[in-house]
Parts: sequence; C-alpha cells; structure tokens
Amino acid sequence: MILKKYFYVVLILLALTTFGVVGAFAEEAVQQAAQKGPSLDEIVSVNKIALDTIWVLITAFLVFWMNAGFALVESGLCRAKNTVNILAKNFIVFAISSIAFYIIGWGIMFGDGNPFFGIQGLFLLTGADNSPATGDAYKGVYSAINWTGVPLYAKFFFQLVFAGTAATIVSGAVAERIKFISFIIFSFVIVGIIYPITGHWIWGGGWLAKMGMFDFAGSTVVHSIGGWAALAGVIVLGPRIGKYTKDGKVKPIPGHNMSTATLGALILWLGWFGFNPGSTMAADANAIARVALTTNTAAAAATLTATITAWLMLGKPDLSMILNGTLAGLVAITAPCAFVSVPSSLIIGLIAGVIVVLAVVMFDKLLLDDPVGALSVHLINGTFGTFALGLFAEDRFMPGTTGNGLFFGGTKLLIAQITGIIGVGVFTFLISIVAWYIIKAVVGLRVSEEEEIIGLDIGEHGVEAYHIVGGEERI
Amino acid sequence: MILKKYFYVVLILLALTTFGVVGAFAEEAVQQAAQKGPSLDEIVSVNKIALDTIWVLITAFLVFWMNAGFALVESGLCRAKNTVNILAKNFIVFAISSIAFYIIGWGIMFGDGNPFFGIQGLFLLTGADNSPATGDAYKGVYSAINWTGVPLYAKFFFQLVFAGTAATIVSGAVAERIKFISFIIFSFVIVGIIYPITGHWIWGGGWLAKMGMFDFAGSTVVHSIGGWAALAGVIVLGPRIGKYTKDGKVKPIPGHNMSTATLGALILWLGWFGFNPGSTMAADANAIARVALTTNTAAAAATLTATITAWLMLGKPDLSMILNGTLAGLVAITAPCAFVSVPSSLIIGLIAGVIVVLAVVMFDKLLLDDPVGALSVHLINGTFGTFALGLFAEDRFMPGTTGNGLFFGGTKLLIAQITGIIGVGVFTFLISIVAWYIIKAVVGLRVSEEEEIIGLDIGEHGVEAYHIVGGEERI
Amino acid sequence: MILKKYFYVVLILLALTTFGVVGAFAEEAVQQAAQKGPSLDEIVSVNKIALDTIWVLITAFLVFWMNAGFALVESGLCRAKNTVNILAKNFIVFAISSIAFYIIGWGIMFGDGNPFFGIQGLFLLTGADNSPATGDAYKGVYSAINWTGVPLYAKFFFQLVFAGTAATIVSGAVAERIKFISFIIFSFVIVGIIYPITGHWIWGGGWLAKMGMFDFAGSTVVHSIGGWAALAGVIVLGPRIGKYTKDGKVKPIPGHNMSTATLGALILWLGWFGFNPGSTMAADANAIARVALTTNTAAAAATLTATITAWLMLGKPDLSMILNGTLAGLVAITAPCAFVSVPSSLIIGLIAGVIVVLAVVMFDKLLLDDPVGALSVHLINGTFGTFALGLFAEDRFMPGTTGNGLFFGGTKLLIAQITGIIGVGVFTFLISIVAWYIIKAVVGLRVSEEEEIIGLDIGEHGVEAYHIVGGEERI
Amino acid sequence: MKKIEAIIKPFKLDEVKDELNKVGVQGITVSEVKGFGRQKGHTELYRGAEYVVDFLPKVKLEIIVTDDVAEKVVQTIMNTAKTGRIGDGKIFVSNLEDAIRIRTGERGKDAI
Amino acid sequence: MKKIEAIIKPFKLDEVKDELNKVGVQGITVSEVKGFGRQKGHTELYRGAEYVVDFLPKVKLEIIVTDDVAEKVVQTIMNTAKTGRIGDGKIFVSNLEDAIRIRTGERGKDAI
Amino acid sequence: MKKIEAIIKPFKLDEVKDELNKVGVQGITVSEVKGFGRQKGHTELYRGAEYVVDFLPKVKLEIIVTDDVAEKVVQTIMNTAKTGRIGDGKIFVSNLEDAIRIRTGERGKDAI
Ligand SMILES: Nc1ncnc2c1ncn2[C@@H]1O[C@H](COP(=O)(O)OP(=O)(O)O)[C@@H](O)[C@H]1O
Ligand SMILES: Nc1ncnc2c1ncn2[C@@H]1O[C@H](COP(=O)(O)OP(=O)(O)O)[C@@H](O)[C@H]1O
Ligand SMILES: Nc1ncnc2c1ncn2[C@@H]1O[C@H](COP(=O)(O)OP(=O)(O)O)[C@@H](O)[C@H]1O
Repeated sequence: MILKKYFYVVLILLALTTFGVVGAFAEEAVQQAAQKGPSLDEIVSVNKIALDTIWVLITAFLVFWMNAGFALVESGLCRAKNTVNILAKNFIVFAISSIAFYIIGWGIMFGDGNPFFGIQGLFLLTGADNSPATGDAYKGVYSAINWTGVPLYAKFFFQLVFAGTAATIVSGAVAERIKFISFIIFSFVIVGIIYPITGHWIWGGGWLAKMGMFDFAGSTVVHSIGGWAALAGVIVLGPRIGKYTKDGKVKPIPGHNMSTATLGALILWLGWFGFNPGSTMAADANAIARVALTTNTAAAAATLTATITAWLMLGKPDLSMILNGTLAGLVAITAPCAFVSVPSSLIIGLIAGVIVVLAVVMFDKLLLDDPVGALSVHLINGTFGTFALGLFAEDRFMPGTTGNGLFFGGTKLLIAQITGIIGVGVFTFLISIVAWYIIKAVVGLRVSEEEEIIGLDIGEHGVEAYHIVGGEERI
Repeated sequence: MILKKYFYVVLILLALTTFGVVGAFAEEAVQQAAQKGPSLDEIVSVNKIALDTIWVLITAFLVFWMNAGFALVESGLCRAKNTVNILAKNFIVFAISSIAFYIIGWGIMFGDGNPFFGIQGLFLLTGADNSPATGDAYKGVYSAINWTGVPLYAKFFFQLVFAGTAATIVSGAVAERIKFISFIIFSFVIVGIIYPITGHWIWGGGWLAKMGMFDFAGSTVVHSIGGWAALAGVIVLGPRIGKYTKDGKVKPIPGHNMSTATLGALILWLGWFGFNPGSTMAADANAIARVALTTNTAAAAATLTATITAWLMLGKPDLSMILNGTLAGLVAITAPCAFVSVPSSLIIGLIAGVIVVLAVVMFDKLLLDDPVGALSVHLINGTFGTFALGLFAEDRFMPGTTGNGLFFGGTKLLIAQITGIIGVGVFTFLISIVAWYIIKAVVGLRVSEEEEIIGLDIGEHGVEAYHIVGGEERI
Repeated sequence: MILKKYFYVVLILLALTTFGVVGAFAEEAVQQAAQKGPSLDEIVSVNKIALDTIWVLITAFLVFWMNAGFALVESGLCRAKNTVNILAKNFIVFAISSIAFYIIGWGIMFGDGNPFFGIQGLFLLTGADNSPATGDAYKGVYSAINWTGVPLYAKFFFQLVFAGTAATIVSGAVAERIKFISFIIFSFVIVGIIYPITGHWIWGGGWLAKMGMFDFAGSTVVHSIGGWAALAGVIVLGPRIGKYTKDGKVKPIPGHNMSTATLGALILWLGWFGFNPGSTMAADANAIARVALTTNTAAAAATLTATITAWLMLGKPDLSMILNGTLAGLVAITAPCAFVSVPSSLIIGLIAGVIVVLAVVMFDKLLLDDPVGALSVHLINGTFGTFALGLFAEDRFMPGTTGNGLFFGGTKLLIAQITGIIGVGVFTFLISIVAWYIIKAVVGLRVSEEEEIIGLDIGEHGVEAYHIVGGEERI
Repeated sequence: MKKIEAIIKPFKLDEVKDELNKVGVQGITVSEVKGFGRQKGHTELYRGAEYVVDFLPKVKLEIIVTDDVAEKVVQTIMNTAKTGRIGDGKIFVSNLEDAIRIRTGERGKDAI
Repeated sequence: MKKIEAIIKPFKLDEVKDELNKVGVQGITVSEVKGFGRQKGHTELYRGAEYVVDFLPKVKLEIIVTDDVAEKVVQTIMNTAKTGRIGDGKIFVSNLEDAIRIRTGERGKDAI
Repeated sequence: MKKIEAIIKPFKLDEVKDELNKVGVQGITVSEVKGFGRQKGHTELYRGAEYVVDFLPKVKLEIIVTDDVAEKVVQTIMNTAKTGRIGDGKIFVSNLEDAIRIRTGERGKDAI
C-alpha cells in the first residue's frame, strides 16, 4: 500500500522534472517587442497594451485568490477532523493546475486544431505566437484567443487561474472521504485534459463556438464542467458514513467553522470581480463597469432570495444557504454578465437564489452527498446561467456577438446554449466517470472506514488541524 | 410571531421582484460610446477613461473587501454563541445595500434636486446620463458627480460599496442582541434613505457642499453617519445582559476569536487603500500616491499611540485596542487624506490613536454598550477627522478646493466643517432614533432574554458556529 | 520592571511626536506637476505615469496584504496560548516599519551617498526630488531609484511595504518566547537601519550594485536579510522550553490552527504577485506578464516537490511542509523572476521545494528552534534564489542588465551574486547579533519561564485569544 | 469526608462559586459537561434538515468537604443555582476515603 | 443509589443514549475525556518529527440510578457500546449517598 | 477496588502518566478541568476593564486500581506532580464497587 503510494509520487516527480528540463531548453515563444525610439503613435498603443495587461493580471490575481475562498468554504462546511486534508487538497490543487495546464492543458484548449481539441503548440506554451498582435496581425498557433491584445504570458496566466477553478469545484463535492493521492491524480486529469477539451469547444474556436454558443466568463466552461466531474465523483464515491440513515433520511453533518466558511464566501465574491469583469481581457471601460455591476447585482439578489427561501421553506435563515445563495448568483451571472442589462442580472440573481436552495434539498433527497453544495451551486446554476444567457442577452451590449436572447426576440442563441449545455454535460460526465473508475481500480478512491471515522487528518496527514482549547496544548 | 416574520420577508420579496421586473424593461441610461475608426486623439482619451475606470473599479473591489473585514472584526470581538448571527448580518448587509442603493439610494444622493435630496433619476439608475463625459460636456441628471470621467456604472458601483460601509458600521454596535430581521430592515432604511440624504448634502451638491464643507473620502459622509445611527441603536437597544453591574461597573465580555478580529483589521487597512486613494475616482498619479501615503501614515501613527496609550493607561498593550487604534487613524484621515501633507497626516494619526482609547473607556462609563468600539472608531474619529481637515488642509494640494485650514491661515473652512459635523449629526441621530423606534414598535428590536443567554446562533439561525474540539463532532 | 517598560514607551512616544511636528513644518519635497493646457504629447505621458503609478500602488497594496499572511502563518503554526502576542507583533510591526522607514530608513537606502549608505535627504523624505522625471531629467537626491517614472510618494510607499516584510520575517523565528517590547525595538532597528544599509548596497546604487549583483525583487535584499537577522535572534534567544529533549531529540510542538496557517500561505502567494511583478515599478506589459508567470510557476513547482519530499522522506504529506514549500519557491524566484525563462523558473521551484524540507529538518538537528520555518524559507531559499539568478539568468529578457548566468555562458554574474550573498550575510548577521545583545542587556529579550509556560497572551497582553467552546463563555 | 458533585446551569457558576466561598469552601474543581435529562434539547437546522441536540451545556462542580459542612454546601448550591425552571440540575453526594494535598503531602481533613 | 460511570468510544454515544432511554434512564451527564489504556494511541507527524499521541478521545457517561436498575443499565451499556475491539472502554460502579434535584429540593430516589 | 482522582497541573501530565505506567497502571482517564483553590487566579484585561479569572486550567486523572496498589499510585502521583508551589493539586481516594470491561464483559479486578 505504502509502496504503491510511493510509486505514484515518484512517477509524478519524474514526469515533472523531465518536462521541466525539456522545457528549459526549448525555445521560448514570446517575441520581445522591439522598443527603441518609439513614435507617439506607438507609445499610445503601448499604453493601451500595458493598460489591458495590468487589467488582465490584476483580475487574474483576484481569480487566483478564489482558491483561498474555496479552501475556506469547503473546510468550514466540513468537519474539524478532515480540515487539514481539505486545506491540503485545496492548496495543492492550484499547484497541480499550474503545472498541468502549462504542460498540456493550454495547448489542447487554445492551440489551433480541429473542432474538438487543439493540436498545434501543444506542450509547454512553445507554439509560435506574436502577441500582443491581434486580429489579422496575429501570426501564431493560438488564434482563438488572438482577440485580446496582451502578451501571451498574460493570456496564459489568466486562463490558468480559470483552469484551476474547475478542479477546485470538484474538491468540495468529494470531501471527507476521498484519498489525497486520488484527488491529486484526478486534478491532473481534469486540468490537463477534460477541462481543456470542452474549453476548446467553446473558447478555443471549437464546434460550439462555431455554432454560436456563448459563455462569457465560464458558467459552463468552468463551473458546469467542474460540477459534472464532481457529480461523477459523488456517484462513484458514495455518501459519507452516517450522512443518510438506512431508510434514506438525512442526518445533517454541520460544518465545523462558519467563520472561515463565511470569509471564504466573501473571498469568492471578491474574486468574481476578477472572474467576470476580467474576462473582457481588455480594459474596455464601459464593458468592465457594466460587468462588475451585473455581477454584483446578481450576487446580491441571489443572496436575498436564498435567505428568504431558506427562511420560509426551512424555518430559519441558514447561513450556509445564504452563502450558497450568493455563489449561485455569481455562477449564474458568469455566462451572461457582459451580454445582459443590469435589471436582467437582477432577475437572474433572484431566480438563482431560489434554485440553489431547492437544489440542495433535492440532491439530499437523491442521496447524493455533496458536503458543500458544489453541485447545487456550480452544476445547477452554471447550467441555469448558460441557459439564462439565451433568454436575456441583448445584442446592443456587444454588437455582433450573441444577438438577442429569447426575451428580446431571438431564438438561435437559446438553441445554441441548450446544445452546449447538453454536449458539454454528456461528455464531461462520461469521461469523468471513466476517469474516476480507472483511478479507483489503480490506486483506490476512498479512505478506509476506520480512517473516515477517525478523520482524514490523522489518516492521510498524521496531524490535527486545531489545538485551540486552553489546556489541550499542555496535555 | 413566526407569521409576522413571514409577512415581512414576503413583503421584501415582493418589493424586490417588482422592482426587478420594472427595471428590466426600463430603458438603460448608459450611452454606449461609439468607437468606429477612432483618431489618435480619441484613443488617448479612451486610454484615459479606461485608466480611470480600472482605478475606480479596483479600488471599489478593495472597499467591497472591507465587508469581510467588518464581519471578522465584529464576530471576533463578540462571543462564539453569536458568531453565525454576526456573520450573517455582515454578509447579507452588502446584498441589501446593493439593492437598496440601486432602487432609490443613488438617486436621492446624486440625482439633481434641491439642497437636501436628489429628485431626478431617482429610481434604478434610470436618469439621463452621458458619462464618461465630464464638466460642461456632461448632459444628465447626476451632475454632482460629473467631475469624474468614468462610465455611470463605474460611478454607481464605487458609490455603492461606500454606501454598504455605513450600514456595516451599525452592525458592530448593536451586535449580540438585535433581531436579525430588525437589523435587515434598518439596513434598508439607512442605505436607501438616511445615508443618501446626508450624502447629498456633502457629495451630491447639497447645502453643505455649497457652504464649502469638504470630506474627501467620507469621515463624515460614511463613518460619522454610520456612527450616529449606531449610537441611536445602542441607546434604544440598551446594553447586553451582564455587561454592566447594577452599580455601573463594567464586566468585560472578551472577544471569542482574536485571530479573526486581527485578520479583519488587516483587511480593513487594506480596504482603506481603496477607500481613500480610490476617492479621487481618477488615476491622477500625484494625488493617489499622496493619498495612499497619508492614509498609511495616519494608520501607522494611530496604531502606535493607541498601543502606547493602552499600555500606559490600562497596564497592558491590549490587542483589541491596537486594532481599534489603526481603524481610528484610518477613519480620521479619511476626510483630510487628499488635502493635507504627510507630516500632518502623521499628527492626525497620533492624535486619533489616543482619542480612540479614551473614547472606548468613556462610552463604557456612560453605560453605552458597543461590543466592538464602533462608536469610538467611526463616530468619534469620523468627527475628529472632519474637524482636523479644517485645521490641517493646505490649498496647494488641490488648488481651488478647500483653501487653507486654520493652522495654515484659513478660518472659513473650519467653520464649514463644524457646521457639517453638527448638521449631519443632529439629523442622522434624530432620524435614526425615529427609525429604530418604529422598527421596535412593529417587529421588535431585541431578542428575548433567554435567546440572548443561549446565543443568537441557536435562536435566530438554529445552528452553532463551531464544532472544533476533537470529540465533539463524534458526540 | 513595569517602570522600565513605561520609560521606553514614553521615549518612543516622545520621539514620534517630535519627528511628527518637525516634519509637519519641513518643506515637502514633492513637486506638483504643472498641468495647465496640456498638449497631446503631455497627455500621453501623463497617461503613462498614471498607468505606472496605479500599477505600483496596487502591487504595493498586495505586498501590504502579505502582513496578514505572515500574521496567520506564524500564529497558526504556533500555540493557541501565544496567539494574541503573535498577532499583536505582526500587526504592529508594519506600523513601526511605516514610521521607521519614513523617519530614516528611506534616506539611508535611497539617498545619494557613498557605496555603503545614503547621506542626502536622510530624514522624513525631505530631500529634493522632481519625480516622476526619470533618467537625465531627474534632479534630486534619490537618484538610485530615478529609473521609474512615478511620483516620489509612490516610490516610497512601494519600498515601504518591502521594508515591512523584512521585520515580519524575524517575527516568525523568534515567536513564542520573545518579549513584546524587545521585538518592537528590534523592528525599529532593522527597518530604520539594518535593512536600508544593505538595501543601499544593492538597490541604492551601493558597492554591490556597482559590482554587477542583481536581485530583482529581493531574495537577498528582503528575505535573506530578514533571515539572517532571524538566525541571530534564534541563537541569542535559544529554543522554546520543551522543544528539544536533553539528548537533543525534537519534541514537535504542533501548530494550533492549520486553517489560519493555510489561509496565510495563500495570502502570501497572492501578495507575491505584487512583490515580484510590481518590482518592475512600471506597467511594462511583457515584463509584468512574464514575472507573474515565472513567480507562479516556481511556487507551484516547489509546492509539488515539497509535498513529494515530505511524503517520501517523512512518511506523510505534512501540510505545514507543503505551505513552506510554496513560500520557498516564491522566495527563491524573487531575485531571478524577471531575468529567467519560465522553464528555468520551473526548475528553480522544483529545487526550492526539496531544499526547504531538508532545511527544516537540518535546523532542528542544529537545535535552532524556528517555529514557523522562517530560516528555511527566507534565509536558505533567499540565498538559493540569489545564487540561482547567477545560474539561470538570460540577457535577452532585460537586455543590458544581468548578462547571462552560468548555464547560459556567463560567469561574471555568478561571482557578483556570491559576493553579495556573503557580504550581506556577514554584515547582517553580525550587526543583528550586536543589536539583539544590546536589547537583551537593556530591556531583556525573553519572557520568564513561567510566562512562557502559561503563555505570552496572558503574560504580555492579559487576554486569551480564543473563547470558542460552547460553555466556556458562560463560565 | 464527602464528595459533592453538582450539575448546574453554566451561567450560574459565578454566583455559586461566590456563595460557596462565603460559607468557607476553599476549593472547587469545575468541568464542562453536557447534560441529558427532563429538559428537552433544542432543534438545530442545517442545509434543510433538522436534527435534535439532546445534550445541553452544563457545568459540573466537584467539591470535597468534611462531613460537617457537607449539608451546608448542598443547601448553598441548591439555593443559589435554583431558577425554578426545568434543567436546574442535580447534586450528588458520596463518601470519600482519603484526600491528599500534593504540595505538602497532608492527608485527610488537612488536605482540603 | 448507584453511580455508574462508563468510558466509551465517542461514536457510540448516541446509540447508548437511545438504549438507556429505552430502559428508563431519565438523566445522563456526559463529558469529553481522553483515555489511556491497552489501546495504543497513534503517531502524529509534524515538520519532520514524529510523536505519539497516547490519549485517545473517549466519552464519559455518568448515570445515577436506583440500586435495582443498576445492573440493567450496566448490561445495556455493555451491549450497546461493545464493538469487540480493544479500547471499547470500561464501566465503573460506586455507591452514592444522596441525590438532590436543585429545582425542587427533592432528595434520594425522587431526585433521579 | 479504589478510584483515585487526581487534580494536577497540566504540564505535569506526561510525566505523571509515564511514572504511573512504570508502576504498572494500565489505564487512565483524563479530563480538562478548571480549578479554584488557594492558588489565586490571574487578572485579565479587555478594552480598559479588568476582570479576575478565578479558574485555572488543571487536569484531572481518574485511575481505577485494586486496593493493594492504591497507595503506591497515590505516592507516585504525589512525587511526580509535586512542584512545591501552591496549586499543585489534590488526590482523592474513594471506594469502587465494581468495574466492567465492555469489550469482554470481565468484571472486578480482571476488568482493570
Ligand atoms: N440520573 C442522572 N444521572 C446523571 N446526571 C443526571 C441525572 N439526572 C439529571 N442529570 C443531570 O442533571 C441535568 C438536569 O436534569 P433535568 O432532568 O434536565 O432537570 P431537572 O433536574 O430540573 O429535572 C441534566 O442535564 C443532567 O446533566
Ligand atoms: N484502570 C483504569 N482507570 C481509569 N480508566 C481506565 C482504566 N482502564 C481503562 N480505562 C479507560 O478505558 C479506556 C479503554 O481501555 P483500553 O485498555 O484501551 O481498552 P479495553 O478496555 O478494551 O481493554 C481507556 O482509554 C481509559 O479511558
Ligand atoms: N476541596 C476541594 N474540592 C475539590 N477540588 C479541590 C479542593 N481543593 C482544591 N481543589 C482542586 O485542587 C487545585 C489546587 O488547589 P489549591 O488550593 O490551589 O492549591 P494547593 O492544593 O497546593 O493548596 C484547585 O485548583 C482545585 O482544582
């Protein structure tokens, strides 16, 4: 058992160093812009590039910061005895994403290729590229993302933090029972392969993009994908011991630290101001201001309706439901944020907040044990948001892109949206099921019953998260 | 009782959806800037607008982030048994603010109107507006804020995060005894009505603005107003059970988590770099650098003098006093930050740090129970900061605005400042008292004695914040 | 004893106010740029200055935010009974830094002077300066930093947040036994004197700069210096009671709160996106994107190898080692981040992650008790990073600066790096030892044995950090 | 010697301690316990599902006294801890064979 | 009256409580304790050094009953708390002299 | 059988446990308690007001032993836990009627 563990970590280590060394002596793709004696004209456009780049980087930092949000929400809503494990998962997942997306993910997603995946410039960002040149001036192999005039590394970094999010979503749903090593492996797979493939379909110029599907900041590309992979994981893993009685009744397992969970949700809310407005990938004043406002309005509205729904339906304003409500609003507005009006964003948020509460209850009815509500937030509302874009989009905001949604006279868009939802869902769910089963067969998926009872902290990491009570540390 | 609760939440729900639907089909006010074939000249100014907009948005994000700071400071300085309630209050308050300020608050504050409140473009941001046009080129109904060349939505979003702060200040002072629903209602009232009215006086071109009162980032507009409303709440509510003995001696109720309280204070310090430098609402290099530095210098100085004062006067360097000291310095420099020199900011900070410690002790002497020191920080130092602006301002920093303060030869300014302090104080305190009493009469204000003892977490939310001790979760 | 304490705090208070008042009436150095009727040309360059300034300020905010990271990592990895003390230390240290660097530190570091320290414009930022003028146009006394075209205050603020970091590093290593007042005094000394002197050598145009040593964002200037001072402190203080048995065996003292420690590490990771990319001190699109990516890649790689090393070598993936791994990668890439390729950054990170785990074990073997691993992270990896720059640098990234490192055909650079490492190390260690001993002689350094056992929270601050368990607060 | 164990409501602890002090009790050992009894627990709610928390926070006092003052101690606790509402708690009295003060090695009555 | 103290595995608490309830036990006082016994503790690991955690989390029940039901209570705990694995815990029985219900002042059997 | 309860200073726990182990004690149950006694508490300070924390953290050991080793156990605790300073704690000895090992159902001496 122990040896098996070693074997795999050594494998990873080898792979990493190999790729590192290979990469180190591969030619770098980024063209250094020659800058001697610039004309006024050039300075202006350098200013524009710099402006766009700092916007892209700063918003990317905000999205990176969401890792802290996910870590705290998940650990806060789970039990103290699994805290170290959850924190470790959430912490290491971004490191894994960084490497996996660098090695292969980016190339599959944005490399020129066929409608299903990228083929050129596949590994280590080594394809030809003359960013920040845009449009026709762009000569390189990552042409699907040539619309933004920032350096390649800025594009990569921004996309990387998004890729990291998808894996993190899975973490929450499979918490408190998955083996550490198995989660690590799945994270490599989702960020290196699964996410980039469907990402290619929509953002990489693939078949859904061609069909006219839109997803501004990733309700589907990021959130639903994470959600489908999580659903597969939840099914393969089964519920935590003690979550459901034999006759299917729910026995709540309360979160151990609502302070950190709430802080986490606030971090996510903040991070979303990077996620959505940053997805312009350019400092377009009107667009970013509008996106910031639609994002916030949906979040606020969903917070209120989730509160009210929980209060009326369940009897009390459950804080964990309030937090889920906000996140639901944020996920739902992610696809449509740039294409809809502020009042529309308000309505989308109002609905999302109700949906998420119902979804949490529903998943429990289905005995699908999702400790943090990741499915209700990311899968259900990612889907809802993608759909809502087909209803509420208005052509006037980004003329020549989405066209109008159903409520404003268009139908084509909605059909494309539904196709995207189904296509991505079926593919991601199936490939994830396969991935989970392979991991299960090879290294196993779930910790032992004894370890689950005593806690994964002691089992997987040999340490406890808290020594807070006065005398304890003196014992 | 329960029914009564339902009644009000349903009312809110109805109001929200109505406004949402109404708004959805109202024409949007933002003019999309036509951008075909731009001249160099236009690009340069587009760059300028974009630059200002990303500055405004990023600093607004930082101010948004202060919500997390308030949540953690307040919950950390209160008892574990009320943590969920406090977190829920602080979390939902920004959602409420977002909706209330959108529906009506913005219009009252910035709509063209009379010296006392705005009248035009009152609801849902629907007034005419051609931002980012500025000065004479501006044609719209929000002319008091036409000095900044960013899109309307950027202006709104920035002002919104400020409005949210005022309500949050109240939260801390009324903690551990107020009913959840009553706090929600008051938050709607303060952000929708009270704050915008006095805000209109000073920032909306109202009578105090005309008189020559200045308040750069809101020592009075935001902090004192929050403080006065909080004072009214503290008086109407009365102290927490057990805080004072019958003979008026203080029985300290120590905070339950100094880790989160300290993190909260650091978040606030960070957020203030949005609050103050962002209030330029334009990326004016000299101004924002200077404001960042005056802000930080005052905070640092106040931290040190609060530490020293607590150490000398009370015997030990009390961490909660140190944290209050920093916040006091930040609140005090908020009004003058752009109008004073760095050495002046140092002096303002040094004084603020002493004041806040004395104020905490004084409020306890007066049997005004303010669990987190909100009155000492926001009311007292908001007032001090507004006053200090009248002393330390120098015309050279923003020529043609404040003129010189008393220490640099001017007297007019100080008189305007004092008028503002008194005018705003009297109005806000009275209207808040009325609001609190009406809420008390209709839904009640304070939880039952039994609930207060057992904790609002179980009483209001049916859940506990922490399950941290090892065996506990297995019991 | 008590009187002695008072004496020193009064001294500090007096010094502070004196300097404040003196400063208040000293002429301010910043030249207000005249801005009437600007030509297009001027606007473009105003845009450029504004752009650079917001980049510098925002990244400075991120670096400021690292204070929260240090506070949480340190308090989380120490015991509950010392939490208030650790938080207070970490909180107040930035206030101290702000004042000390303002009063004297900046002048020593960046004032024109001799190869060893600055002489002109020493106090309170009062030297002549016409920033944002750069290069030959610059007329002032801070010419070592005239390469960046931002206002003086922006330069100062950015450098200030770096200075603060050095003192914070020390905090972690001396935790759980140092007297509060002694730490405060040492912080004044390091930020006011020690850090600026060696800083002058490298960033202030001193002898190492002239020799051709490079340290882009401070692996040596900030981290190693902090590390050397910390090492001196650890030696003078001795280990915590109970850390080592008489026969030199380690008795682990587990951290009390891994949630906050992990959050802290994520904050630091985020903050580093200010630390490194911000050190361009200009919004140069290519440079900042590349630096962001090398920084993240090294961090991710180090996270993974630290995990693997801990897993293989120690048996389990220890979370505290994973966190240290990330920080090690970040520290190591700090010097070379702008001068090396992404694949090189990957390799640097891979190595840093292994080094840090070995270093933690080594320091324990040497009975040097460093509760949080500050020496392994900052000293060892600061040194490694500075050295790695001499190996991996490539001239093409910043033509005309570093030249090529050893692996790319250059040797001169590596020699300069090694000289820098040794020169800075010897000086900083010796002067720190002296400083620690003087403090020890005058006010004492270590709390009493009894206080150490009962905890510094009660001893130094008279308060406990947590009252979390249900019944506790009712007792 | 008698060992008196009292389970009381947590918020009464300070008062009881003060009163016991007045009647001459010199030492008390206190622990946090959870009580299950006639007093019903409360219902908590989490993510849409309810659950009953049967165990309520109580405080347990252990007091060793000489036989002669035992009854006074019992009476004092009873009077002070009483609110008249369900869940006020119980007092249990049992016999103790020996007591030793670690610091001095004193035994029996002298050790209390 | 008898005082029955049982040290059991924490996850068995709910079950034991329910069974005791069925046999008519009306009150239980529970506390969290750490047990050291034949069951070995586990090894933890921190920053490269191992250490043994000897003390395992256990739950202690205190139940006061009249003499006649004592044996039934013992049996019930034994049957319910048993997993057959080392560390299942112990039951200790001792004599109690008096019991008082604070709320009413009832003493002896009536107080239980 | 005897039940020995010892209230000691927390930092002495490890040592006491080791010594008891040496004299053959096979089981100990430990709980965190707060002690009030001759040893004065300390003053804490919060936001300008002082308050006395009377209750100091102590650790309580419960050890069930056969009558013959009881005295040795008492002596061992006394010697090991002693610092000579006030607040070292107390040892209380009482009689136990029965002990049961849940795992096996053994009773009396065999159960210890
Ligand atoms: N038979 C018992 N054995 C042990 N503890 C008991 C017993 N009966 C009551 N208790 C303790 O006393 C507390 C109060 O008892 P309860 O029945 O709720 O109220 P009352 O004593 O007023 O009838 C319980 O929470 C429990 O801790
Ligand atoms: N002699 C004793 N005195 C006090 N507590 C004991 C004694 N023996 C055992 N215990 C308690 O019972 C628990 C279980 O005992 P252990 O020896 O581990 O298993 P088992 O009872 O199955 O042999 C211990 O953790 C301890 O709390
Ligand atoms: N009569 C008593 N009943 C119960 N516990 C006692 C009694 N006397 C002392 N204790 C416990 O013993 C601890 C130490 O007693 P204390 O009087 O402070 O010191 P010493 O025993 O050295 O005189 C107390 O904190 C308390 O927990």
